[in-house]
Amino acid sequence: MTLKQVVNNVAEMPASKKAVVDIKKLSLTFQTADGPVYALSDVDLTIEEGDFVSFIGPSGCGKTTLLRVIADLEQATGGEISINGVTPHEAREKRAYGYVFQAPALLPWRSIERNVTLPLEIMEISKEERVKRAQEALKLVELNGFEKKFPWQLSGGMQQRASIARALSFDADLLLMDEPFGALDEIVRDHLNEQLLKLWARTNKTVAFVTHSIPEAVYLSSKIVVMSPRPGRIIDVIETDFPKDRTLDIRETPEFLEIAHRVREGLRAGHSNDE
Amino acid sequence: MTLKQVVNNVAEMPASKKAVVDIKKLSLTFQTADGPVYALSDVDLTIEEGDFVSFIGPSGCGKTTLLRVIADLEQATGGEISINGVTPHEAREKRAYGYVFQAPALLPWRSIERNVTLPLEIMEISKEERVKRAQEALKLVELNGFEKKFPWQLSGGMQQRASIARALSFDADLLLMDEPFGALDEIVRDHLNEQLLKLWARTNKTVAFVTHSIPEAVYLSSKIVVMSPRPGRIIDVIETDFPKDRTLDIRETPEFLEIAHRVREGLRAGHSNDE
Amino acid sequence: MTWTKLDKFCLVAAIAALLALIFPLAGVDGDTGKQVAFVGDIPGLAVAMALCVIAGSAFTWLGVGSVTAGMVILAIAVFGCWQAISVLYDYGVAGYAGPGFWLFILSLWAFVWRGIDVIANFHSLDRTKQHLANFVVPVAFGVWLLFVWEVVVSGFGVPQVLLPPPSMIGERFVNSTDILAADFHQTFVKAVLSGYVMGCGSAFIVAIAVDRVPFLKRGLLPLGNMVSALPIIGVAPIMVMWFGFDWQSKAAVIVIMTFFPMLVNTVTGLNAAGKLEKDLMATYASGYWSTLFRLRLPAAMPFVFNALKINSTLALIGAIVAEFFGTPIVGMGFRISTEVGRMNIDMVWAEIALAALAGTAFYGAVAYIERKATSWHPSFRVRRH
Amino acid sequence: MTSNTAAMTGSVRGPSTWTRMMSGQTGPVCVVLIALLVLWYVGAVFMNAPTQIDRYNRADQSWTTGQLIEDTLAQDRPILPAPHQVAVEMYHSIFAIKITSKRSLVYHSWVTLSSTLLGFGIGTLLGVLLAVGIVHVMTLEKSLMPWVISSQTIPILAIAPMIIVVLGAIGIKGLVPKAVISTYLCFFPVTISMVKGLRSPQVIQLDLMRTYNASKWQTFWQLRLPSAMPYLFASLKVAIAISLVGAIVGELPTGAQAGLGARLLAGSYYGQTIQIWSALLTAAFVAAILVVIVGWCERRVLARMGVKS
Amino acid sequence: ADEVTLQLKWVTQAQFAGYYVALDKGFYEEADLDVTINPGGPDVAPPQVIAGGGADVIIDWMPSALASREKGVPLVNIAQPFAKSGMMLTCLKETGIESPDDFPGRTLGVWFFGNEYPFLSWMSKLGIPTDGGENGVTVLKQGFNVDPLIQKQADCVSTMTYNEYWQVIDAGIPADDLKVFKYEDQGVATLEDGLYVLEDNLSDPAFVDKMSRFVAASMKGWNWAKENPEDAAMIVLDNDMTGAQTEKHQVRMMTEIAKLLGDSAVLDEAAYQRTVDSLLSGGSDPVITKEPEGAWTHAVTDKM
Ligand SMILES: Nc1ncnc2c1ncn2[C@@H]1O[C@H](COP(=O)(O)OP(=O)(O)OP(=O)(O)O)[C@@H](O)[C@H]1O
Ligand SMILES: Nc1ncnc2c1ncn2[C@@H]1O[C@H](COP(=O)(O)OP(=O)(O)OP(=O)(O)O)[C@@H](O)[C@H]1O
Ligand SMILES: Cc1ncc(C[n+]2csc(CCO)c2C)c(N)n1
Ligand SMILES: [Mg+2]
Ligand SMILES: [Mg+2]
Repeated sequence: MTLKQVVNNVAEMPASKKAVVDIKKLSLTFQTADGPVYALSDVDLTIEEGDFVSFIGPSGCGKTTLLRVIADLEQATGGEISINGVTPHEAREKRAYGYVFQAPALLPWRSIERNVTLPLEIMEISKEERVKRAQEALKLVELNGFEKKFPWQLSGGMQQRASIARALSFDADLLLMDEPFGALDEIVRDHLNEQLLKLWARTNKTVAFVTHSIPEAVYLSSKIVVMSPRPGRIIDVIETDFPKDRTLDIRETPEFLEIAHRVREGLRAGHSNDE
Repeated sequence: MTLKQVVNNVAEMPASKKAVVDIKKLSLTFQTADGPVYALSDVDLTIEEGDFVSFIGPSGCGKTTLLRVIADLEQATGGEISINGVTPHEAREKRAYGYVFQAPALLPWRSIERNVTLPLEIMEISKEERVKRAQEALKLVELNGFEKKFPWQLSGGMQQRASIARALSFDADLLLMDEPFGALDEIVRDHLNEQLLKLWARTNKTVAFVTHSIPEAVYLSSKIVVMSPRPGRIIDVIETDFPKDRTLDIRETPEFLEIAHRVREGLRAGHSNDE
Repeated sequence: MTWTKLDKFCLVAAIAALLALIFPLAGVDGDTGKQVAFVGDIPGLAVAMALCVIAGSAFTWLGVGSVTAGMVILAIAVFGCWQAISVLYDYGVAGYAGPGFWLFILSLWAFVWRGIDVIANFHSLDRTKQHLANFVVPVAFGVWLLFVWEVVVSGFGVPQVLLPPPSMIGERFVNSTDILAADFHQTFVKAVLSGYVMGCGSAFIVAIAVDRVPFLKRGLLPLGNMVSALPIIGVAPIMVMWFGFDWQSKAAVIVIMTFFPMLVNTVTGLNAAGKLEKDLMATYASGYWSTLFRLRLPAAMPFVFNALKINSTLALIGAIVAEFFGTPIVGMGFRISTEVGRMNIDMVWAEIALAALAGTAFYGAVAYIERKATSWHPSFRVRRH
Repeated sequence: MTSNTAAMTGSVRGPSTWTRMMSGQTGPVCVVLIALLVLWYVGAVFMNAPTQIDRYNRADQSWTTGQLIEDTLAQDRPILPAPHQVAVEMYHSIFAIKITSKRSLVYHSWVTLSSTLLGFGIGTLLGVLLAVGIVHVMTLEKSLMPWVISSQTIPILAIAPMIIVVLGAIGIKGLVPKAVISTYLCFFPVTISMVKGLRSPQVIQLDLMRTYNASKWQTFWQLRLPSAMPYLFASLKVAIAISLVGAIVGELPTGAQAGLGARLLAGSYYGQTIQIWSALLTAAFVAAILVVIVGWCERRVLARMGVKS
Repeated sequence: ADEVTLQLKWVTQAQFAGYYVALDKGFYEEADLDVTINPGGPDVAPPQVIAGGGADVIIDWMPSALASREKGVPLVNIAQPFAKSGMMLTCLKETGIESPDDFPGRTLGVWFFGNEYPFLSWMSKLGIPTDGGENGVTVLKQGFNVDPLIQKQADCVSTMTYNEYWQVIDAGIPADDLKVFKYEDQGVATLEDGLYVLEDNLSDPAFVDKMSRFVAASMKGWNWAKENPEDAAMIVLDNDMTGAQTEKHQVRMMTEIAKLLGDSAVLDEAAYQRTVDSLLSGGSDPVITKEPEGAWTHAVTDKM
């Protein structure tokens, strides 16, 4: 065991775990011109420090909305939520998390590099440090060589990767990622999965991760949250106990396949509810 | 055999096949402020009538660019291309194709229904017909009930589905689809895959389809084009011979797995080239 | 070949030139009772008209496909214009121009338009060539406008106290450079520049204050509308009363005039950033100023530049108008109002030309900076439609 | 729980009238207005004091500060009239007089307003048409645009008389020549903004229309025009204000017979500062009302377009 | 009835009472004329209006009319109801200006727009440069009113006996505190408010006839106005569309105007020659460069 792994194991000890996200009976209704849209209803969920939680559920079920509530971008209309023991608003002011949006949301007037350094600038990190970190993050998502390009000169997947690099560039303890790898091919995706896992194992970050890929969810997570269609409800929470330093091989294990099956069943059940 | 299948079989007869897209030695270079970007190089490809061609390749390899050249949204800098025997420009003027962009590209000031009827309005189709077709298309992508919502009131996946409905609403013989199902969950994706296959089997449309999912590519296609990283080159073209009325079951056949393997190998080879 | 493929402009040119040969060139002199001139007596003009007919019909069939063809057409047009001018002044047609003459001008117009059209649609990867083409087009168009002005004024014999011909204005301009320079210095350098900077600057600051403090936004914005809609004619005398006769009062007028466009545009622009981008900044708990500088101001730039451009023209007008209400005896507005009274209309137009030159250059400078600063905006990227 | 809430709402009674006013528009406007008034009074005292002291000296009169302040606020031809003087004058010329009378500011406002609106209407139309031409026809963009800009650098007051004379010579008199000057001034902001706005659609949206082979006209209606709406309204607010200025400028070379501009000038000839200020404020009010109306239209249109408020 | 359009030099005020009276009292109608009076203003140049066909006859000051004639608008004086000039330079006594010798170094307000010629020829006669130098005067282009004097932005301003002078008085500066220089007294008076038409038209006898009826009716109006200054002022007020004039001011103006009117409308050749001489002597930048020819005619007044 390397030193790093020891540290990780310490972090994994149950006694030391504290709730990073604590959600109780959360519900959210959008008022629209033609009546209310019930996006979330009665959501109970605890995300503990060091957890890697994947959210999976049918399109339009409220995954993004839930992440946005956690990030204080949307106000719940009912229930309670706390982040690290404080309100989402306070947590946001403390820059408690990094967020990868479902769309890239790059600023058109900044080059890729300057898009990535944007949060660092805001957090007033020195110039050299900024450039260094941007380099690292861009390298991680395999975008080195594109620093000076502008967003519209990049392909869809490359833009998505740039936005991942931006979220990784500053070292938040909580990562909220909304389908970050949706627009990537399998190889790059596998590569980034691995990188993300490594990062997670190394740093004991807490990750909330929306995905549509069942294998990805199972492979990455310590906890999988399956959601039902509108109004979004949690219909299953599956804990996995693969080690943090898992590799792609686990995808062939029966345990993996079994969990994947359970997730698929949950999803399917949700869908049939709908019809 | 039903009548429909007979008709399909007739269409499948080799003698009757004609080239819908014919590309010879195509290349495309973007001029940017810091030097040229070689997006496509030496692409040779023929898409025949009734073909379902999937493009798969690493992020940023030029898939979108290739589709855009076919759609006359980008001008090749070398080589030749013809669509139904005419230039892409003339083909576009004849409204020869429907295009699903990688991003939803919905008009924010139009409701979902009116976004879907937009092409129909432009093609001057009567009001009732428009509404009828929009209803059908929205139903197909499971968005009925959201006609009156505005794009920002929809989730990412729902927006993507709305844009698919828009492309399907007018009945073009050639469909160009750029990762249409990227933002969808597995269940909806399977459903839409089936619907698309049905549509294809029924109407003898020609489809050019960009995807990142190897199973999806194998499942849907009659021809899979594997591309290498920049400058985008075709490194493998795999013909499949599943029947047009295939079902999800084929995914368990050894043939399927073999093709999937070959695609994966191709992709991997491309990626290692890169490094 | 169907008729839709014919080059319609060249067709018009050919037909008009043909008719020009048939219709009388000039009217009848009131004193002598004779027709002033005939095409037949003026070989240059006859050649020019014939050329127009021939080239017009040729290009009607061939089409004007290349830049070279466009150049040929323009060359013919230039020759024609030269002949037209010479007919007016050397053959005494000025004041007596008849239908034949005007048809010839129409023919030239069709040629010029077609020629400019070709060059305007010229695309080249060679930057210098492209720049040259982009420069030639407005200049050619402008020269053509001046030609039409000259010809119309002379042809119809418009009294020069109403509208002098450009040739006369040009002559006056060249002969009065010292006066013009002094006026320019007084009005543009002293009043316009300082007023523009103060007006736009203060409006920009107020816009940010208004944006920052919602109380001000609700309280000041409705009143801000009023202040800047104050009619210049009312404001100018008051400013002269308050700030004296010299340039300070003109600058004050400009401040008031330019304030509102800048305020409205900046406030609108500050709200132009997309929702997603604002959310992004929120996730960084980016403070007000940080969001302002990194997101909202860049997103507002297209609007801000809009105002800067509009104001660049307003400022000049403001200064000149304000000089009608009291000034030392130098300045563009002073000169204009004085020379009108003296019936030196050519001097008035020389000043107007100076104003137009200065204003256009000013505007051009702002537009250039805009292009550099907001090259990311879609309006600078899409060029193909 | 239920009774608890009821008790709470009972005791709190929602926000007070004061806070409601302050969070609306009326409150802040009033506060700012009061601040302005105070400033104005102070300004009036200081600006009028020198002439007043002069007058005392000339009459060999001794004076106290109190008397000075009182007198500076009651001068006949002050440098800066006091607000109440202007208010009295405005009351007399707006309310205390038949609106058909030549001395009624309502009458003069109407004269100016009619040419303002006519000019604004034509100007907006012209501005939009020019922008459409410039955006769609490359030749127009390259050849016309620079000259449109130059046209605006021509001092309007210098050519206004010529416009009036020429139009008069061909028999056009009355409202139209003044409206022409409004048009001349107000089409420009509309053109500039609309050119920008019509070019503001996202590249991908334009590509979408291209895939439909939409005609220029269709792309215009379905995409360009809706995208340009925010730009259009920002410019309309500027244009209507400028149009009013134009209408007033246009009253000069027509012999300034009636209208707010005529009032301003007449005030100016006779050094009647109070009259100038009341005409000036009236013009400002008219402009403000016009801008408010445009803003109201903007909100209506944008709401119909589903823009999130 | 024959149509006549008259373009005034300035806004509707008692300065033009005669014409308004003639219109109001039906004198024009009696002469079988249908007269339209267009008021002027600071942005209206009557010569330009007549050249553009906007008027048949205009009122202008002779210096400006002669200058226009040189510039190609062939104006001809057909009648001269005003015999004397009302222009003067009004100074504050407290500035210490006693005589023209005190001018150097001072700031003077002058009307431009073609009205500066009498001032310029006066200065050139005095030998005082107007370029703002040490020994010269600093000239300001004065607006429409006397504010610069009241606010001490200028030491002297131009005034008319019938108008601006009284505004200074009204502003609370008593006549004793003022020092006025009448152009008439300084020997640089030029003819004001004459009637001018385009030369070409005079070859048409019908036009001459029409004008003679017009001038006759106008003079009838002037005589009536001279006798009934109060009523004349009221008629002017009725015709003022801006509603800005006051009765007191107009009555006073009418009284002063009456002092400037001559006995007949016939142009006095001596006065004409005096005006021309003073203009020709206009220093470095003379108003007119050569003796005008045919700039006046008695044809119209003779036919009356
Ligand atoms: N307008 C442009 N200007 C410059 N370079 C461009 C432009 N558009 C695309 N590129 C470059 O061309 C290459 C191919 O882009 P393309 O969008 O075709 O990739 P893709 O295969 O669709 O990728 P993805 O799967 O990520 O969408 C990329 O490297 C990109 O940076
Ligand atoms: N601003 C809004 N106004 C009204 N309804 C909204 C709004 N945002 C989201 N919704 C609705 O809330 C529901 C949940 O949306 P959300 O974006 O959370 O879905 P999602 O799970 O992220 O879906 P996807 O996988 O497609 O991204 C959807 O039905 C959507 O229509
Ligand atoms: C711009 C301007 N030009 C001329 C005059 C002078 N003026 C011409 S007629 C007349 C009589 C009216 O009092 C006066 C004073 C002026 N005041 N302002
Ligand atoms: Mg989502
Ligand atoms: Mg792509």
